[in-house]
Amino acid sequence: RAVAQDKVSVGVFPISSSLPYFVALERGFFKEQNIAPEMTRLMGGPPNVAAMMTNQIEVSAVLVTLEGLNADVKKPGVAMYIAMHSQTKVWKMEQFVVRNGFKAETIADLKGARLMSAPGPANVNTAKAILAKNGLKEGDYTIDQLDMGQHVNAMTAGTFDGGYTLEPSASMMIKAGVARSLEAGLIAKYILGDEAADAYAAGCAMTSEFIQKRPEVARHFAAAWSKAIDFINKNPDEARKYLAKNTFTPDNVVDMVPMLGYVMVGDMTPKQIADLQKFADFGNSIGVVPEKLDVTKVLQKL
Amino acid sequence: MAGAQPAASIELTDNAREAARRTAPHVTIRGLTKRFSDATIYDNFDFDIPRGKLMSVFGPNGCGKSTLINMIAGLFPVDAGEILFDGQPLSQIKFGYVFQNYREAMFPWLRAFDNIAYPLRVMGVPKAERITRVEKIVAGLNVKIDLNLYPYQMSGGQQQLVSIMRALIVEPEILFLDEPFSALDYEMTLFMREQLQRIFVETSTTTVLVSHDLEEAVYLSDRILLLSRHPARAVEFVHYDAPRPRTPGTMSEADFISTKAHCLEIFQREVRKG
Amino acid sequence: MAGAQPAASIELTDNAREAARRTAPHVTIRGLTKRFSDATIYDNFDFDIPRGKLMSVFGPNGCGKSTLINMIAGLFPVDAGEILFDGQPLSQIKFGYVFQNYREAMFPWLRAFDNIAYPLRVMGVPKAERITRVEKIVAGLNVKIDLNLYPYQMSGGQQQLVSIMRALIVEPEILFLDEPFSALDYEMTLFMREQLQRIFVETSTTTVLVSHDLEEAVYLSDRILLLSRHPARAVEFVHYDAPRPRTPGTMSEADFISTKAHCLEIFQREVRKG
Amino acid sequence: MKRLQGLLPFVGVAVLLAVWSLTVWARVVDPVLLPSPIATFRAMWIGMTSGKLGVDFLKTVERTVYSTAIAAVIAIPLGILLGSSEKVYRSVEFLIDFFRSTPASAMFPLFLVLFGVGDRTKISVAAFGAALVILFNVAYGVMNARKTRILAARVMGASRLRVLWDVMLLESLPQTFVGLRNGVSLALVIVVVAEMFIGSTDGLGQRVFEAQQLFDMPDMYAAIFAAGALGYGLNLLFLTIERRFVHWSGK
Amino acid sequence: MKRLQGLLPFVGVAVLLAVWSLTVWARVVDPVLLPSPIATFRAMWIGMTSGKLGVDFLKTVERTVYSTAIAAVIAIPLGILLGSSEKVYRSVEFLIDFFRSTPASAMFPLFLVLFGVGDRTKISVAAFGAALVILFNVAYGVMNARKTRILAARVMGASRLRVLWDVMLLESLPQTFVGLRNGVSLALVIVVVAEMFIGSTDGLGQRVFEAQQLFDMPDMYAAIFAAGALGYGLNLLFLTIERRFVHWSGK
Ligand SMILES: Nc1ncnc2c1ncn2[C@@H]1O[C@H](COP(=O)(O)OP(=O)(O)OP(=O)(O)O)[C@@H](O)[C@H]1O
Ligand SMILES: Nc1ncnc2c1ncn2[C@@H]1O[C@H](COP(=O)(O)OP(=O)(O)OP(=O)(O)O)[C@@H](O)[C@H]1O
Ligand SMILES: [Mg+2]
Ligand SMILES: [Mg+2]
Repeated sequence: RAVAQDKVSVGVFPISSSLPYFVALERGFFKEQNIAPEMTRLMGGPPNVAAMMTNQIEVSAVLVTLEGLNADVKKPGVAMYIAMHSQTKVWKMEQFVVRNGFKAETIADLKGARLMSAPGPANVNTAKAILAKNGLKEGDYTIDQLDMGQHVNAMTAGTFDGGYTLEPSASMMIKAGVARSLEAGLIAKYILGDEAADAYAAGCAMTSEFIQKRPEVARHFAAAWSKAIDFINKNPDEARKYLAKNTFTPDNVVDMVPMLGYVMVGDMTPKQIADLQKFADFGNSIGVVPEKLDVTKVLQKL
Repeated sequence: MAGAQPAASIELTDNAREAARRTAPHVTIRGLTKRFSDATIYDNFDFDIPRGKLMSVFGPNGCGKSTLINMIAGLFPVDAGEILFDGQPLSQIKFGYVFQNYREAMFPWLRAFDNIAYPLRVMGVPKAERITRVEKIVAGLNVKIDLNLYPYQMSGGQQQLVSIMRALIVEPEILFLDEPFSALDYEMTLFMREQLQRIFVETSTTTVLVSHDLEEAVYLSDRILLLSRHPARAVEFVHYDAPRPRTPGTMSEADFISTKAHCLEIFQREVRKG
Repeated sequence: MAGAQPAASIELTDNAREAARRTAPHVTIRGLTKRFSDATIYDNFDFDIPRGKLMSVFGPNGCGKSTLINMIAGLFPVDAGEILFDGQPLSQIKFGYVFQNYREAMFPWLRAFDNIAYPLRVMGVPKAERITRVEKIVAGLNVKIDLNLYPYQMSGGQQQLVSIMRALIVEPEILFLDEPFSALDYEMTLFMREQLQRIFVETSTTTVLVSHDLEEAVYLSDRILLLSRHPARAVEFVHYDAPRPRTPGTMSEADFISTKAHCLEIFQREVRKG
Repeated sequence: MKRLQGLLPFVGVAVLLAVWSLTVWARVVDPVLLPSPIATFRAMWIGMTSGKLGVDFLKTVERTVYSTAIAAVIAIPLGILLGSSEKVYRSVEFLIDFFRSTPASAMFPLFLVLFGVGDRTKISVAAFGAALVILFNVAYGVMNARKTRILAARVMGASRLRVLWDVMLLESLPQTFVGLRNGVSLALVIVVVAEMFIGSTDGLGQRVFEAQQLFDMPDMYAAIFAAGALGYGLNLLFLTIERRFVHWSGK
Repeated sequence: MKRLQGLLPFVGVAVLLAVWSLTVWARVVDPVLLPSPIATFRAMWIGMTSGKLGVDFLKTVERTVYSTAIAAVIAIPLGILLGSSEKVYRSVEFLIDFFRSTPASAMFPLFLVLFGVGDRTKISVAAFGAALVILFNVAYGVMNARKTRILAARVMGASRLRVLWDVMLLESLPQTFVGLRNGVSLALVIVVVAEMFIGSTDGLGQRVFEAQQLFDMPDMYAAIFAAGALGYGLNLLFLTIERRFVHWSGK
């Protein structure tokens, strides 16, 4: 019985965090739910948010939390998270690196260093906050934000001594032998104040218009997503393979790029929600999220 | 009866109007003033260009001859005064115009043939007719130029010839010729004078000719306007009414010689003044 | 003795050389060939331009007069043949040149004064001297133009006058004048002829004049080159040796009239041929 | 001689390759960051023959051609119209200079909203950028046109529109071609940038971005080289057309 | 009349504001994405008077002026030299068209390596981009110069260099100004883009980027508007200079 599949337009920023999308797609989880996703590549937060605001996409496969929350302040309900991606010491994402040959063992040793940072006020302020927690005042170092595409370049060329970078750039520079990681899981440790906390820096979001107008389809989509997350958590090594062709992850680091802690919103514990709230409050304190926001308002259990 | 009267009167008026039109000046210039930066070229200048006459303008370099016909043709704005055609302020008149800088007035993207045909194209004459008319005028003037050349591939004289043909092809209402023969060779100059006279005799087109060749000016003209240095005044408006067609023989007639001498005398007096 | 001989012989040779130089042609043209697309303008053309003479070139429109002097001045490339100055292939000769399209050869970004002074600037003459020299030539030619104007603010004749002054200011080795008086008024033309003659008498500069005015050509020239339609041949190289300075009276002398008539006859015969 | 002239363009290529090789050879730049021409051309060859580069190349060509065509069709008539009256041009000059000076990438969000996430946005941003440059050049060409020719046409009775079409259009042609060549290059640049920063599944920009993210320098330079060569090719096309049609420039 | 003419440029501003207001009023675009002109100008006013926008503006002006100056100093003489011989120009045309068609952002990595992350990179990339455009225009201007004037200078004994300087430079001036105006706009665009994507702590580009990241649309459009207005201002400067010096165009 051939039934027309439900089309869902999905904005995908093809970085490693969007892995669940590709797993769901390639392992047929969407098909099982009778969903035909229509993918649009959209690079980064602003195009994704703009596309959601104008209902050009219904789902954003990976939307940076602070950007999503910001959008929700500006236009409530534009980005409802159905799943979150946690980054911790294990599920490495953000980290401080130094170039080989630069004498530093801890973040505190970065005094006097020329640093780079992942771009955007959220990243820069996070980096500064982490440095501050390690006893470095502004002026003890210089920091320039730099487009992610330039991070490996810059470390290779020795333009910087080190900096605050993200995966897979970190793995790539380590693999290339130009830098080493000082510490990862920084947000959890220094921002949330708990090494064991989950730093939910990104997640998968839907527009509330989509949820309201096509609740069934949204539920099916979430089911497929959930199944993909399960698969990743159970078979990380097999899941990794889907990074290679679909995302900006070089073949030679596919095996070493860390996974993220993917979780459906419905499966989050109260502690985890509290961690998210704390992160949101941090965003507010550095001015990236203009208002204090109750995060449960933007979490959608499906 | 009461109804017939107006009709007759209108008819009469029409006739009268027509007669008046024939003798009234073609172009009336009143209170014309033109200044360039600090030089006053015309200052409250009045003049009538007679209808159906060939008129020459003769005057020293820089007195304002080109400026005058440019203003009449509406190409330069006037600072004050008015220029009327048949008493009307302006109208869609068909001008024929040979520019003094004929070279720059050609369209370099058109071959000579198409340059000549251009005014016809503007008038919406269909292509076939354009071709016949250009061929006719070229044959009539007995011109031996390769009309497939672009203007910049032609010699100065050839360009000027093309420019003259372009002006004549439309059968204009008024013809302005600003030193039209200055680059033509000896033979061609004589020939073109005859052609101009022939066309004038045939069509009685109001013609304004600027020339520095006094013999040529007198030979061709019914009237010669002698201008002073600027601010230009009409020093004299000489009549020369020798019957047409005039021939080279005309130039040895007493009337011609005396007219020419008279013009020259006035011209030299005026030029030496300033 | 053995040492003196060569010295004397060198001296002699020098003298002889100098004498030869004085009578030898200034410019030697051999086997000159020039084609434009399909038209052959010159085909294996030989000619000598005599030193220290004023030579006119007379020929129908489009025969190749401008092209010829452009090639001699090195502005157009030749297709074949050679042009030698004093037997040398090329040298840094000071030319004076009045272009037929004088209007386009002016520099519109320079005022008339600076246009005239430009060749001096090229020669590295200091500013003060440039000013005196321009003022001298302007006074000498009795020109009444506002030299603060830019070329595009001047009338055709005024531009041509400026162009002539620019050519004369350098005291050139060879002077090319391509229809230099075509836009001048009656009085100015006569005046400039006299000036040209005066300068020529004073300096004996080799001069090549292109003119369509046969009277002018004969009046001013020692030699008149009559060219045929292209491919141009030197139909005749007429000598006219009336003593200088010539005056308007010269034009009624029998020699002048017969020379002019002779040139005209040949010209007309040649023109009517093609 | 004629045959040698055909080789002239390759002098530029040779110079580029020589400087490039020298830089690599002298290790001015880390070879990981700037691969050798050979490595780049190998990547290009593989990409063009068997990889995705060929497809991406064609996609970018398509988008560039569309946007240039749209830009030309809009900007040339408009430029002539605006240029024909200096006053009118001065009154809209602010808009033209304003948007010419605004990075296309800053306009992306707006165009994204207006034209959606697909090809239409990329093509329209590029067309917008190129149109401004073409417009500017055409209007300038018309404003600097030789006055005598316009007067000559007017005195022959040509209407305003005819003068625009018959004289100003042709007078401004050399400048129009400058504009077209500037425009096509800009359109290409914007298309590539849009492919990089709005997001796309194909096109040279996406290739550059991906290679950059993957730190695959030979691939990246192969894609950049393809873009540059494409730009030259499109310029050459206009140059050829110009040479055919504008025979009178400087005469 | 004269006084009215001074107002002409504001017609463009008025049109822009009218269309903008209308778009917002008709809700063609979500007001979160496109704020009203009033909100934008409020943000601009606050930013200029008390916020960082004023500082950023001046930083961008500085970088743009430097890069345009460098570009002009290099490109104008080079353009005249190259343009004076069509053969030479054809032989380097590949390089010029190639790099003109390559996005400046694709050149960032290379310039970063050569010049580091500071201002030097931003200024040099922008100068590079602007120089190509100026060079291209100047060379074109020289190649399309009126031949008669060049011949006239040559026959008066002017050396090749003098002809270059006295005639070709002046002949190409109208086109050079087209190039300069294109160049200054491009330099500004590249500076802004560089400020967006290469590490920067100030400048309008950084402002746009930050506002974009924060979805602070009034701030973003305020910065974009400032950039556009700056571009117009720089263009106006060149226009004024041109009007003073190039009085003969079209004559
Ligand atoms: N744009 C301008 N600016 C300043 N003065 C000008 C301008 N155009 C013309 N003139 C002046 O106006 C006067 C008249 O020029 P016009 O061309 O009408 O003279 P003309 O009688 O045709 O002379 P010619 O016989 O030399 O052609 C000249 O003295 C000239 O200097
Ligand atoms: N670029 C060109 N392409 C083709 N033919 C040309 C070109 N330049 C000149 N000619 C031809 O060369 C011939 C000679 O031209 P030139 O200008 O030397 O004539 P001229 O003797 O000076 O005539 P005039 O007395 O009219 O000035 C003309 O027939 C012209 O058509
Ligand atoms: Mg005149
Ligand atoms: Mg000639």
